[in-house]
Amino acid sequence: MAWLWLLIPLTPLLLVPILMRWPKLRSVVWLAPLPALPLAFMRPDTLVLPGLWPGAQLGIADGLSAILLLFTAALWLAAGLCAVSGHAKDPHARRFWVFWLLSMTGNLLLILAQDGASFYVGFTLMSLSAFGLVIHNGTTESRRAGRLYLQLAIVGELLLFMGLMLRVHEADGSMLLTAWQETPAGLPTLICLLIGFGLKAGFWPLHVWLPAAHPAAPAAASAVLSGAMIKAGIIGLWRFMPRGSGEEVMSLPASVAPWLLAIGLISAFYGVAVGLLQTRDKTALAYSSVSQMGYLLVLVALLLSQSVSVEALGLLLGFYVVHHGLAKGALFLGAGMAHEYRLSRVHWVLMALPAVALAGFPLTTGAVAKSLLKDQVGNSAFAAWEILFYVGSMATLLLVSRALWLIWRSQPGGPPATMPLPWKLGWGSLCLAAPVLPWLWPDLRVALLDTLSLYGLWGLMWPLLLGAVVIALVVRFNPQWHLERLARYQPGLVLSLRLRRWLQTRPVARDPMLPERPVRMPWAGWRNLERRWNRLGRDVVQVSAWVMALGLLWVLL
Amino acid sequence: MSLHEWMLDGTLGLLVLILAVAVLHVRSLYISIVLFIAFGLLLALIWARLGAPDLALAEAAIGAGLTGTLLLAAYGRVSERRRKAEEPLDWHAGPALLLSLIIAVILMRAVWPLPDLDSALVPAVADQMAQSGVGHPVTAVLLSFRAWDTLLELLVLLLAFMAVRQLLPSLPRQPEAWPLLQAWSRLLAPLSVLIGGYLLWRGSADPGGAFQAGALLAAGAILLRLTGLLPALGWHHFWIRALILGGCMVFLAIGVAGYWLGTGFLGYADGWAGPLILLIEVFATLSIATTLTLLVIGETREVRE
Amino acid sequence: MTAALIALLLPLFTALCLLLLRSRSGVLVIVTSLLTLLAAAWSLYDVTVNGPQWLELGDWPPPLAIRFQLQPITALLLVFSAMIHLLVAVYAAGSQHSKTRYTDFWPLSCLLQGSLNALWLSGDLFNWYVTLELLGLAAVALVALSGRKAYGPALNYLLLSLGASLVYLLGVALAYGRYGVLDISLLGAMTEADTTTRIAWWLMTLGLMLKAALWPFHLWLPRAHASAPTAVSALLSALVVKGPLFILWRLWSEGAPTELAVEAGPVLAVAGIAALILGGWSALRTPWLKSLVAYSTVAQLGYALMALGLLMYWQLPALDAALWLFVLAHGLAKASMFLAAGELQASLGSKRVSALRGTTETMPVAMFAFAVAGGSLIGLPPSGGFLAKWLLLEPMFETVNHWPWVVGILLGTLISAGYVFRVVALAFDRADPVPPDFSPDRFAHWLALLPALVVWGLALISEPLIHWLTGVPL
Amino acid sequence: MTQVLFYLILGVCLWALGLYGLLRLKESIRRIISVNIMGSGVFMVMVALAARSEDPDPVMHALVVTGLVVAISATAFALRLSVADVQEDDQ
Repeated sequence: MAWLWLLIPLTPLLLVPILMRWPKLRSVVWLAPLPALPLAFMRPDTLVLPGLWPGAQLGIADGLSAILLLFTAALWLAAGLCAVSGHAKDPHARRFWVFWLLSMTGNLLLILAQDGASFYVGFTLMSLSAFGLVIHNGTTESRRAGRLYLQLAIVGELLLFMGLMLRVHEADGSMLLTAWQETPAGLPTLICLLIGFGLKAGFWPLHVWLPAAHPAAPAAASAVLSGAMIKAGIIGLWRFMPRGSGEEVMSLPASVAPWLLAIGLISAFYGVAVGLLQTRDKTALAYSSVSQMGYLLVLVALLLSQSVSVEALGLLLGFYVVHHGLAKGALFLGAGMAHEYRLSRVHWVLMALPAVALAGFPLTTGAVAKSLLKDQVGNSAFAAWEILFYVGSMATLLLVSRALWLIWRSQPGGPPATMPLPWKLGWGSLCLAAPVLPWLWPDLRVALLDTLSLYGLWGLMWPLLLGAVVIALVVRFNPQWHLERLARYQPGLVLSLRLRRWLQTRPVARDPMLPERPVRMPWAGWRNLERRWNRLGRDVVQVSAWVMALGLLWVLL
Repeated sequence: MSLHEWMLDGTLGLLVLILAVAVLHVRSLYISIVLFIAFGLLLALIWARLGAPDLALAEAAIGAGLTGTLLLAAYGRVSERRRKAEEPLDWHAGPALLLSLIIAVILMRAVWPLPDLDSALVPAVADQMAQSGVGHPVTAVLLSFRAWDTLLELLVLLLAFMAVRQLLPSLPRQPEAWPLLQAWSRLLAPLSVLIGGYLLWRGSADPGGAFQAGALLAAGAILLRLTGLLPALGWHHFWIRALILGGCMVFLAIGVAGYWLGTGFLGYADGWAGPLILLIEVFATLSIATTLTLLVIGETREVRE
Repeated sequence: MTAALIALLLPLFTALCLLLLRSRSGVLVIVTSLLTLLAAAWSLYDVTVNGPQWLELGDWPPPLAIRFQLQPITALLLVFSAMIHLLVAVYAAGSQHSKTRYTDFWPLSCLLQGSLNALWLSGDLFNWYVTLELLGLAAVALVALSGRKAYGPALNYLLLSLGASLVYLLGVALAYGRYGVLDISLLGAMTEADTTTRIAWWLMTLGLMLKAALWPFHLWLPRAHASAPTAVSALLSALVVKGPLFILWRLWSEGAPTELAVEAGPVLAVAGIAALILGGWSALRTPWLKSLVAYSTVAQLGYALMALGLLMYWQLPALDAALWLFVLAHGLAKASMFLAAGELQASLGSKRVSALRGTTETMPVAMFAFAVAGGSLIGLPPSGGFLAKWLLLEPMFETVNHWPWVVGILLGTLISAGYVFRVVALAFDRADPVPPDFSPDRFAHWLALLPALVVWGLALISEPLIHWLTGVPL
Repeated sequence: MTQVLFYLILGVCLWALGLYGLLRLKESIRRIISVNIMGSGVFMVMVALAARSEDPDPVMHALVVTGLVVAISATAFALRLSVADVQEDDQ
């Protein structure tokens, strides 16, 4: 039965040529992740594919992977359903769906991967294909964002590849992730992996591409970008990092852990701070993703610090990823929808659900994720920092309220419109997931019931109440601070543009309208040297004969 | 070795060296070409001294004769300006000479121990001569033991011809035929056919064979063509094509037939070796003669049509 | 063996028939190429099942006869050359920009393939000389197909190839004078590391290096390959330079005494690194598109040379696989790149790299083919180029003081990434795209993409591939 | 010093002379001539090697015949090419 795993990557891949041939089938393409749902429950044996590359294995080893597979597939399904109606009249729909399928393949493959190479293949496929999604709209903004995305993605790929090689080397040639988790990692490896995966996960300071790219993509694409794909970075860190016991395995990672915690916390608050300054809804949501990725990085820090049990941490990671993925997906889809139609009251109620879940409102998935996170930090070596997580809840509430308000403002005028049915289904199910999911999923239900004690409720509520007070004050006094200019400053985009200009305009002549000005380049001397060198090789026969004769002399003497 | 043999070898060797140096250093291209032809003839003498009459024949016909004709034909086509241009003796003549000398000395070290060694193939050839179907060892090697080399070599010749066909036509410069030459060639051409046929026939037992015969036939044809006694040999004639390709085709077909019949690729069935080799040689001779003729004097237009 | 013989003779017969009938039928060549490919695949199957085989030509006993040897690598190379030839034949017959339809391209390319197959199968020093001459003449004739402007480079190529053959032949003569046999396997059992052997082997090596355009003997290659018609450049870069490399490999891994090989290895490996860096630099700087691709051949051959040198130096047969994987991956990628480059420059009406501005918009498939093939040249996983590089790096990871080689490979990788991205970055500059002069030929673009996809697909069959290359059972 | 060694050395010298020509000369016809001199050197080495045994070695002689044909084929092509090339230069 192990071969069933192949269905997951092969179904979308096979759909690509089918779609090229029969473009009309695009209304069913969204069903491509369907095989993942039953397989996540069945969990057949691991599939070993020695013919593919050494050590290639696909399968699910632990509960965390099953959760990730199930909910990633579900998110892709729901977002895909929305995309069907979103791209019904799009002239470039085929292109969109091809990249959609490819990045979905990559995303699912990396979850299934049991060895480094398969993970890398999936990761690369996902990263590079997502470029097609980012630039899909074809506007200047999206092209700019896409360029930055691609530049950083390639840098990330290279670093990640170096990290992968180093890891293979450290593990004596073994490709298996389980083996890597027992192997100590050197500092260069850790740095390569952290930056490589960090560029995908988008925590501070590697987030520069994220607020540009996620809003630029079409609504469904930003939902999966923010909901599913950026998690790949965290999953990668989780899987590649050592976690075994023993002094010599963990001494170095444990010393890195506080730094990660610091970065995670900076990221969490930085995201909120900059997000609050934004004037566009999707950008604010993207910054909220930056902030949330900070919390996920804290989880990795906890893993490395070894003060919490790995199983509990794994479950928490699963909850958090699922919670954030579904909620953020729902919000992005909602924002995309609000740009097209005016939403009705019911829609706003639905939209509020994922928003409050993100802030950690009781009885939602967010409540579980947040309170468990606080508990784990409280139990760990970093207990002193626990208070910051309470403040973080408040900050998140502020940011999502701001985002909701921005979405409200971006609606077109006129009476509320009726939405297409697929959209309603896809988006609605994602919105309802926040309160309903805990009741369907036993593990989550148990954890949710734990938060309902008085102490737990108070822990959840007081930051929210504080937040509510702040919001009320802001609404009441409506201060005009004009901080937007701060938010518009995006060094990443500027540098990316510089890089592009440097790469592209250097060989091409300058504007012909300008008068020629003799410029003495700093490298003119080198250029002359090169010219002289080139001139040396003009008479090919003679030079080659000389080289031959001198070579004979040299090797024979 | 007696003194007069030494004298002979020494003189020949010295002469060859001096000629070679002169060929490279003389100023006029024309004289250089003429000296090179003389160099080739001298080489033929040396081959004869070294007990290689086959090679002496081949060198005289191919090395000196045809190469010389080719060089002169090329000389006829280059422009006046190019002919007059002399090789300047520039700065790197000195270092080049020094370098070549050092390399020659190194190579002498390499050849020093060789005269005392011997080859494993000489007794092997002697052993197998009886089965080869021919009486002359060189022919046996060429058409039996290393027939694949020979087949490929026919292909090389064909390919050279094909390659020349690709070139765009160059300006033809055909001088008027010289009356005396015309008269002589009427006499020489049949003679060359006769001698060629004889060489081919003798090739199975004595020095001589397809290449020498082919070269001689070609020489006759070239003479006739130059004097205008032979019509143009265009590629568009089916028979010309068949002649040129016949050698390779017959050779290949016999080789494959041998594999088919179980005597190995390019092997001959018992008792059939002699006739088959003769057959191959006849076709190869015709093929070589036609190809060389067209290569040497065929105007590009004739070759291309 | 029968299958290999068919693969050898079929192209030759096709060429002769085409010439005899004055036919310019591309269809016939495509059909026979396909049959050749099938025969080669059959021989690969045969050799995998039954092990290496010998064929004594004419059934003469070994020291006398020329012997054909069919090893897994030979069979794989037969398949590889048949595949490339088939692809190029389809391109030459189908593309509106290939200027090869009204010339003698067909018989010449068939002869080229036949002589290459003869080279793969042979194991005789002098027979190799003849096959090298065949290969060289066919290649020069093909270069000359593109008219007067190619005559200069073709003449240089021919003269150097002739000179190189004579250097090689002197080596052969010395080897024969020393040991009295010409068969490489028999030589392998007899050779000793004395002066004559050393000089003979180096003469042969230098001659072959010049023929294979290995650094620093590469000067003739860029102009010759760049001035040839597109289909021919693809054949030359993908196949022809690999022939002498094959002889070089057998010469050192089979025929040379160990001490000599260990002594010569570092020289070749260092030349390989120099090729990687300097060839790559030239590719980075040249303003012409086809020159860029041709210089990248020079650079990429550096990997093969390095693999060969290290194979000799460390006496590691495992590096065989790296060497031949490089050859296969480079051949496929380069065929793709040359076809794409040829189509791009024919449609754009300019040979400059700078004319490629915005081609992702005007000719996306061709540009994609170029980029994908470039990815394999850089060695991005999971392409064939990556596999080869991985196999080459593996033994270096095992010992700490091998790091200078790793640095060399890294530099080479960076430079190849540089010249590929140079083109790709320009192609993405869509603000002011250069409009094509002629209508792009979609069919040819997709055809160019095909080998690039195959080279990425090599990763999927890496296990059997490595098995064939090393001869170690799975 | 025997006759064989004498001719071996002579052959090597001719070969080196041909190489010298390639190093120095620029005119293409002259270059072709030097390549031919180089070839003659190799052939002389081979014929001298053949003369080592009592009966001259037929294999070497056959190889030289093959080599001569290969040499003339290539020379013919090179000369045509050089003439065509030169004409191009003149125009």
